[in-house]
Amino acid sequence: MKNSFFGVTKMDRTRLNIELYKKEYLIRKSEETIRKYYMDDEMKTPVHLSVGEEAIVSGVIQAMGKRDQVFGTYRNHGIYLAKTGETDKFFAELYGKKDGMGKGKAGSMHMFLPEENFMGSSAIVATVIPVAVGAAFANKYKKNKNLVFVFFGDGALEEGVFWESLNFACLKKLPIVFICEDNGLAIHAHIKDRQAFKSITDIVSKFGCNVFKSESTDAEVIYNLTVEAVKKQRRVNKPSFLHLKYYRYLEHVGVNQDFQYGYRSEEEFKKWFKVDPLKIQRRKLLKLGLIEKEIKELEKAIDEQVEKSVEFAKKSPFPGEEELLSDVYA
Amino acid sequence: MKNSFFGVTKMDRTRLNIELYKKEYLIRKSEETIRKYYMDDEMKTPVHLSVGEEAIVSGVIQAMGKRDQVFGTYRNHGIYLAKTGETDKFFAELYGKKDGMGKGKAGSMHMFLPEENFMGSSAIVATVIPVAVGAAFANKYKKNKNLVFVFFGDGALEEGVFWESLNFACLKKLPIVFICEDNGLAIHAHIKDRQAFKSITDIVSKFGCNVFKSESTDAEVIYNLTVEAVKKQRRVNKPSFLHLKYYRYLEHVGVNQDFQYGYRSEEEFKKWFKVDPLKIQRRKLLKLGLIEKEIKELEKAIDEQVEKSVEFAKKSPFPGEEELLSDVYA
Amino acid sequence: MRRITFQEALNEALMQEMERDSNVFVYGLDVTDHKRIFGSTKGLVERFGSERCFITPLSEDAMTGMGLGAAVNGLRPVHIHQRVDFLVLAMNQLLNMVSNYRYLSGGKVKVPMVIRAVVGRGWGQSAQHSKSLHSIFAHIPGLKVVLPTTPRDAKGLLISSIRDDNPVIFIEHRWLYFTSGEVPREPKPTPLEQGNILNTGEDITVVATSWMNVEALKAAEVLEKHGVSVEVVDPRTIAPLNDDLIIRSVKKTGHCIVADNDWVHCGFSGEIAARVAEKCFNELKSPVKRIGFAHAPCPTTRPLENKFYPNAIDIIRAVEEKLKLEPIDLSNEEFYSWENRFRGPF
Amino acid sequence: MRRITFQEALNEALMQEMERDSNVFVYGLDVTDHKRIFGSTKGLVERFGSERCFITPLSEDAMTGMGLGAAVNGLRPVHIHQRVDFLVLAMNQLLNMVSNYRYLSGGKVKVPMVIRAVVGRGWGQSAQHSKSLHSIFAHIPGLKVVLPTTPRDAKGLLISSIRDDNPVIFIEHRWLYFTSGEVPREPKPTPLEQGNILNTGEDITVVATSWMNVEALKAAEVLEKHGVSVEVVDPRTIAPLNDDLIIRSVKKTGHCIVADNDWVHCGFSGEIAARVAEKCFNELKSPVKRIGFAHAPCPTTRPLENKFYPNAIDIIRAVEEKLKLEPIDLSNEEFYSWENRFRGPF
Ligand SMILES: Cc1ncc(C[n+]2csc(CCOP(=O)(O)OP(=O)(O)O)c2C)c(N)n1
Ligand SMILES: Cc1ncc(C[n+]2csc(CCOP(=O)(O)OP(=O)(O)O)c2C)c(N)n1
Ligand SMILES: [Mg+2]
Ligand SMILES: [Mg+2]
Repeated sequence: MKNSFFGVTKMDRTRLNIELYKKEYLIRKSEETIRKYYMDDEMKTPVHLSVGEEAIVSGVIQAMGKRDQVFGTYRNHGIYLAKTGETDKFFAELYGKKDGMGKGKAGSMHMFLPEENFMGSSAIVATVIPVAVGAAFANKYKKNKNLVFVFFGDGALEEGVFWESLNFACLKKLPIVFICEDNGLAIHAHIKDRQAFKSITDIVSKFGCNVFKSESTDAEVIYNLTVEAVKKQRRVNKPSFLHLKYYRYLEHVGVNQDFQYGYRSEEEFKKWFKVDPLKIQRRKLLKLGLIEKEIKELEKAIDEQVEKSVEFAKKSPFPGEEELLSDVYA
Repeated sequence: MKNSFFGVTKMDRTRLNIELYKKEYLIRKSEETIRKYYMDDEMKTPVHLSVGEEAIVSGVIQAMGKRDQVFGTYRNHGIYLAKTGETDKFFAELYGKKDGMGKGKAGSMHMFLPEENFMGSSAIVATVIPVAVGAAFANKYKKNKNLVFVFFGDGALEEGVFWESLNFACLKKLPIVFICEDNGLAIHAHIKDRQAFKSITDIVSKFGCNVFKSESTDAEVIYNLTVEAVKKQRRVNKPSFLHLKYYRYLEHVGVNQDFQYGYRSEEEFKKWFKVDPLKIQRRKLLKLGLIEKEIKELEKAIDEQVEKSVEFAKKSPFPGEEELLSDVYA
Repeated sequence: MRRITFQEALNEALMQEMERDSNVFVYGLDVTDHKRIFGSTKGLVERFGSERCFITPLSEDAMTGMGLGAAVNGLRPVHIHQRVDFLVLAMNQLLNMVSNYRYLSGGKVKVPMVIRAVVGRGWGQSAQHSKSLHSIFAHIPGLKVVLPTTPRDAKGLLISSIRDDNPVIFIEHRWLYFTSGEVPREPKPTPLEQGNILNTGEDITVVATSWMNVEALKAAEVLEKHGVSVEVVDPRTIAPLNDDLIIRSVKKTGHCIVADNDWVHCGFSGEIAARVAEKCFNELKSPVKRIGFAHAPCPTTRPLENKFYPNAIDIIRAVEEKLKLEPIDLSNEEFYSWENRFRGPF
Repeated sequence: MRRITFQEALNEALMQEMERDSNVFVYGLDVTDHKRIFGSTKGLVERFGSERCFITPLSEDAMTGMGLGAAVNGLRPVHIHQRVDFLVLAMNQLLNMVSNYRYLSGGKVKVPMVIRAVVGRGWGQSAQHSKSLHSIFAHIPGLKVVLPTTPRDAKGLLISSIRDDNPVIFIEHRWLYFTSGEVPREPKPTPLEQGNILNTGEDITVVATSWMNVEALKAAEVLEKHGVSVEVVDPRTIAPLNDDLIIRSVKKTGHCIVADNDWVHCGFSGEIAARVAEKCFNELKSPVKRIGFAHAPCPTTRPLENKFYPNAIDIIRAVEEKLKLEPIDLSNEEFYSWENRFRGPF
């Protein structure tokens, strides 16, 4: 018996939404865990948390093929967790340990895991965009059909290299999906004080990009949008640009709320929190027929994974001194 | 008796067109003079000639106020001549002499004359654009009403800094006029191999710029367009963007034609040469009632000015050795 | 005299210079937010309004060119960057435009602009927020490069830099922000292009830049107790470099260590070593020793970060080696570190 | 052995490497036009097609990042710039990304990319087309910096650079393009990180980079006639720098001149001077002398340009000074210059 939704069976849809919720929950849980332990001052690395953007990251990454590649910014925890599902290397890296995916050299801001096709993240705004374009170029060169997904913030739109990269990707019709995660802020600066244009998608479409936008915090909506984008991209052979809005719950860098500084209001947060990605997704699972206990169970599994990883990370040794000078050259 | 044309008397219009023709003729004559003497190998500086773009430069600059400022690229001879009207310092600079406006240090690619409000030119593509934006910022800061005009080629649109500058100028509503002189080429590379977008004005308008475009080689058309742009700019308090097409008659750098290399056809040149700016303008003067002799006279005056300047330049001494290390710091 | 912090000194310099000259304006990312560039831009927007103190889009390249254009048109921009690493986005403007604009005009225009950029160790900054590019800027004729160490110099050199008619790259170590010292209340410029002897000594010269002066002074303090007298020379302006004090000092002591807050290879420490080796050829009793960052990108994790950055102990050990002393027992010495005070922003 | 020009040698290296490995591709402004980067990319697009040899938009920054992404994904990009000055637009990618990408991945990715950039005097190039930024790149850990002098090295070092798994900045002096020499037909790599003695001598060592080796050889030839034997050492790879040959040579001769094709202050010449002064402390009979560009932006006009660039005569005079010789009468010597062969492009 089919209950069609975008031509998907209800079973499929339930499974999909479970997957999405697991991703979202893994992100939220991991970030909350960081918040919990951060003040111990053992994770000596500046963190830019993904709390609030779980729907975007989970939805987009769920739509990626296994061999598609992803690039991100310093706000990369969500990407890392959604793409790899693993937390041992993740926490070990935050603790600066040898078992981190960068042996402790990368820290929070430079996480990536090539073996899982997370190909890089950078803490200099917009710098990863042309690198992603180059990866897409290589995929096209090798005719391997893999797509590249690159995440960046609204601030990146102001850096010249964004425009250069967009132009080249469109000119060469590269297999790349640009994802602008727009939280309206660059650190504490509001978008209206930084950008003269109103609609980035209007502009980008004139470069020959397929454009899509959403303000949804429902991961399934983002997933479907991404699936649609990828389909269209494969059909018309043009890059895609996804403009997705969300609200950053916490301070730019660090683990705290920061409404007291007055550059934004708690009211706004409350409005967005009503449609918190995890709330929406959890409710949806119940609607789709899961019972509370089932959800609790999968949450518990993730809780346990994360707690175990923190233990693992804490126990992992620091990298040896020889690591300072290794990996500078191949 | 009034013969109105944009509300201008016929007298005014004749005077205007004489001025425009004088500018165009001064440019053409100067460039032809460079071509004539260049092989003597005394002007040891790479030249990017303005032959073909006379209508644009003359028309735009004719519309500038005396205290408005201008910036350009290495393809700056036209701007220099139209803005300053002088040729002594011009040729002296080309000959690398002390009496050049840069004492021979600037050469062809870096001519400027602050005392005549030509504020700079640069041989690195697009780099002068933000500088012009800064000059406009200063004018606004000082509330002096002066406008800044910045010329650049179609190639500049591909450099990130163009987009950054555009965004900032529009955001701050700066008193600046962007002029893209589009010859469809960057050295030997065709625009379609470099740019993914079809219409730059469509895009620029979305930044909140007033946009104007023309393919005319009639300096009067360009003049009127510029006047209109400036009026609108003063009224709505937004930057302007002029997209103006023309044909580069000669090789990118140097004094020769280069149709033999096959990257473009002589046919195209012939098409454009039918509407050569000087031909059009000269014909127009005759139509406006000037007689051949009058035109010849003003041409002769310019011919003499240029020949005298070449003599002056040749006689001018080279800068002294102490000049090498002077002006590095103020 | 009144004591204030380095951060307050910078703030006071900006305040007084903006007061004095309405052509001075301050801009850059974050200059008006609640953190105010570690407090150094505090009160400016309130006092002088948003036309003279404002944030910008994330466009370092264009914003640098913007400063150049404004300077050429008679203003005196002060552009601020939270990290010197962001200045590499503006390298084209700095190397191709700002540095030679005056020269190409045949001396007709002036380019009075200041670019303040923060450097220095934080707290797991990693490779993209840890560079010290002063030698790169110093390599380019036309740029001036200033690195203040003391609060007094933070104020005095910033004032001089703003009043100077040339482009000045003004590099501030974040750990120095917390240091305090005597600073005159009135706007008293410290002349550019003069070094400063931070500690007088007879046995060995340490030439240090920025934070490394603090490490050198600590080393001098420890060594003093063991009868070794260290002269610490802070060049302050490294381009154009006036090396008089350095040369005079090494001629006196016969030994020289350069402790630069940067990588060694092709850096400023090499310049000093080359000059000292040349100009003190007959006086030098041992080769010049260079101390700097490890030759690697800066790693995040603390144990490696600790190895990456040189400190007072490295200087002490180098002095011992030069003077052929027995290693001092340092177990009772307290070597401070302010890294924990930094957790961002970067 | 067959003699070909430097330019042909570069072209042959590209041709053979593209033939050998289909992951090698060549891109940049002007690489397919009729001038073909002074001939060095001749025949590539015809032989390998426009997917493996293509021009790009005027977007140096993005195009550098593009190369990094392609390299990380297994390709071997060769990116070409008509002038090294255009690379300052890509400084952010080079300093913040390319140089540390491997490090931050904990050694998991490789970054095999080559960036060829032309430097050197032309013909009234002026300030924006005359820089030599090798010391700046060399300062940054993670980048390799190679400056070939001979046609043999142009080929051999380019082959090695393409096969190397690290980012290599490959700097070519335009005047060298016309020089010719023996070059093996087969693709024989010249190992990176090894210097080369271009002339064996006993009395004094000249360490020179790029074109300055040609000037040094000319100086050696002239001095030879007057009984002075000059050893000319070409470091070839300046980062990472293997200074063995240099140190060995100076230990032998006791005198050292560095003739760098760049400004002096905080440049590569300082690095060599510092190392030589340190490692040959006991052998050095005179201070290391540094020769480089005048400390100014490069002016356009010929008389000043002639003063800006150092040449064989400067080296000869420096040698005379070091060895306390009477000035040689040079009026009968012919000092060549190829500047007239260059009128563009830049
Ligand atoms: C080139 C550059 N300039 C400035 C900074 C400092 N900085 C770090 S994050 C940030 C804001 C970026 O905003 P956005 O791109 O919207 O990303 P978000 O943090 O909102 O996810 C800034 C300005 C930087 N890292 N890189
Ligand atoms: C940043 C930079 N990249 C490359 C070059 C080399 N170059 C000089 S002129 C030119 C073409 C510019 O084309 P366009 O902007 O259309 O100006 P036009 O010459 O057509 O007037 C190029 C690529 C340069 N000068 N600067
Ligand atoms: Mg944002
Ligand atoms: Mg063009």
